[in-house]
Amino acid sequence: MPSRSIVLDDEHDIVVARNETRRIAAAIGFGLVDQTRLSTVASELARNVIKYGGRGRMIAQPFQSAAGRQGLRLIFEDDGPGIPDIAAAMRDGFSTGRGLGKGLPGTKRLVDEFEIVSTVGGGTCVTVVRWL
Amino acid sequence: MPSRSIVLDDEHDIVVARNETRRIAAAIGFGLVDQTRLSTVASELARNVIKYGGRGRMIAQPFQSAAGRQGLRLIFEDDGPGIPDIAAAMRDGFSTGRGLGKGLPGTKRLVDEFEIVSTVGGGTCVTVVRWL
Amino acid sequence: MDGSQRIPILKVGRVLIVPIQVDMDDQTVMHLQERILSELERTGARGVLIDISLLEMVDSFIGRVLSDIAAMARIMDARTVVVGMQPAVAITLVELGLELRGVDTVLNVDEGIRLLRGEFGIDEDGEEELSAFAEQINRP
Amino acid sequence: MDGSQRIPILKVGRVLIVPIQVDMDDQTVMHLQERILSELERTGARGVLIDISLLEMVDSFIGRVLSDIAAMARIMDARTVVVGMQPAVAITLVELGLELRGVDTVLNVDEGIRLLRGEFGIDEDGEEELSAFAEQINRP
Ligand SMILES: Nc1ncnc2c1ncn2[C@@H]1O[C@H](COP(=O)(O)OP(=O)(O)O)[C@@H](O)[C@H]1O
Ligand SMILES: Nc1ncnc2c1ncn2[C@@H]1O[C@H](COP(=O)(O)OP(=O)(O)O)[C@@H](O)[C@H]1O
Repeated sequence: MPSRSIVLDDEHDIVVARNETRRIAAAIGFGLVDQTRLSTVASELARNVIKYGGRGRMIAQPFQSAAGRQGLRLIFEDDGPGIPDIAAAMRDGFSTGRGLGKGLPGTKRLVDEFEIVSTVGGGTCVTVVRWL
Repeated sequence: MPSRSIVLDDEHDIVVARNETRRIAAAIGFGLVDQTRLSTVASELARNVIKYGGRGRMIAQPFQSAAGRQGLRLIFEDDGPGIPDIAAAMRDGFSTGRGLGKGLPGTKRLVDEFEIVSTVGGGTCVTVVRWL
Repeated sequence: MDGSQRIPILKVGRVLIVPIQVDMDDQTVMHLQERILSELERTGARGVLIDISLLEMVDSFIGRVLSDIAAMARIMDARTVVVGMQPAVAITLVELGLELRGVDTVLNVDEGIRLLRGEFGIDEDGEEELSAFAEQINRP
Repeated sequence: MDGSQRIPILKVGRVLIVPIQVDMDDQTVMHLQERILSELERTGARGVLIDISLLEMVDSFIGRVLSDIAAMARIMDARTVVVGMQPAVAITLVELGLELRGVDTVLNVDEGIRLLRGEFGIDEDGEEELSAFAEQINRP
């Protein structure tokens, strides 16, 4: 299945991102709970792109491991201000907005792999993987 | 509200213990999710009494803290063989039966306070508290 | 644009019933919160029943708004019940680390109404209206 | 004593429907598992729909049996859907540390049937029978 890139420009794109993620997850064969986990992750991280990064995009990438295992990779990138202290941002309850501070630590619990790369002034990229 | 003691003799008493716990929790004013948490705790720990301790009892004790805060204390005691290695027993997935090993660590996550006292040959007592 | 989708708020007896039937963007969620609170004020309703059975996902944003609605409703002496939360949604919410503090959740509108009735002594009139409404909901 | 309560297992089309209407003790749970598996074998059903809407609690014992039923059913080429899990039950299960691996959970019998239909190409006859059954369930 091909990758799909979704522009994250304004709040409505959060809805598009989570719906597309659910559709792709279902097409790959993820069960209902995993579909819900993945679309929730998309909603949280797409919101962060718009709220903190200004704008950016999501890439949804179905893929297979060398061993033939099916997975879904979601990549969220922006050219925003970046995160000065990633360890702090990953802490439950930490928010510089008026958020609950559950977005980053919470989505990490919902996926099998979680990577965040961010440079101050250079933007942020969060990559997550869930295996089928 | 008075304490209530329930004899744990056979499998059916597990059902009695969890239903009584729910009833008492509701009477104290716990919400639906807390009622469910507490009756699940009762079911898990009453089953341990019967499965590992042989027989024993549960005491459900509504009480108030010095500061006037309402809580429910549940005590599960047996005179069974006791637990040789409590740290091991508290680990997720550890079971000497054919259980999932979620009973002790799982119920600990469902309550605010959790205490376990056990001596080999002298029985086991687990006390939990959830605050309103 | 004020492009927020319109979610109906029905007053039945002394309960506000909010059937969420669309996938809400953040703005719609915020507007809904404001509207529920002003309806509570205007009508003096004692209960809020939010039906989320058609929501495929509740993220931390929507979850927080549900908690906020419940907290503010309580200040106005009203109880909030969320009905129809998909099990997959409940599972995901807990894994995400949310608690929905102060919100009771039950399976369907019937149970929600029964819960609200148990909590308040809803007046006879309201009770009849509510029963009729529950019937109607069950036979679409 | 074999004092286990009797839970009905209905065969509707190619689906076994198991409405759990009592608070089950452990023995009843074990018997139910055995009976579902032997019914699957006997009838060649392709789906199992377990309605737990009346269960006020699912502990690790019942949770494991549900997972086991799903795993064994899958070996017999049948899918399992658990319907009607109370949100409070789902929340507690996750906090307890259970995952219900291999079990899909949806809100009600209708959705469960829709899911099973989407998964298999259930035969026309079965589909009609199932629709009729769903109607009946909704209008008790
Ligand atoms: N894409 C991003 N760009 C810049 N900062 C971010 C980004 N994503 C997250 N952050 C920072 O990390 C913090 C924690 O994020 P999160 O856990 O999602 O909680 P919340 O969104 O509720 O604040 C945010 O408050 C923000 O400071
Ligand atoms: N009341 C008890 N008496 C003796 N041993 C116990 C008791 N409760 C628990 N244990 C021991 O602790 C282990 C872990 O218990 P638990 O976490 O409830 O998992 P499980 O019941 O699935 O084995 C049990 O397998 C048993 O060895």
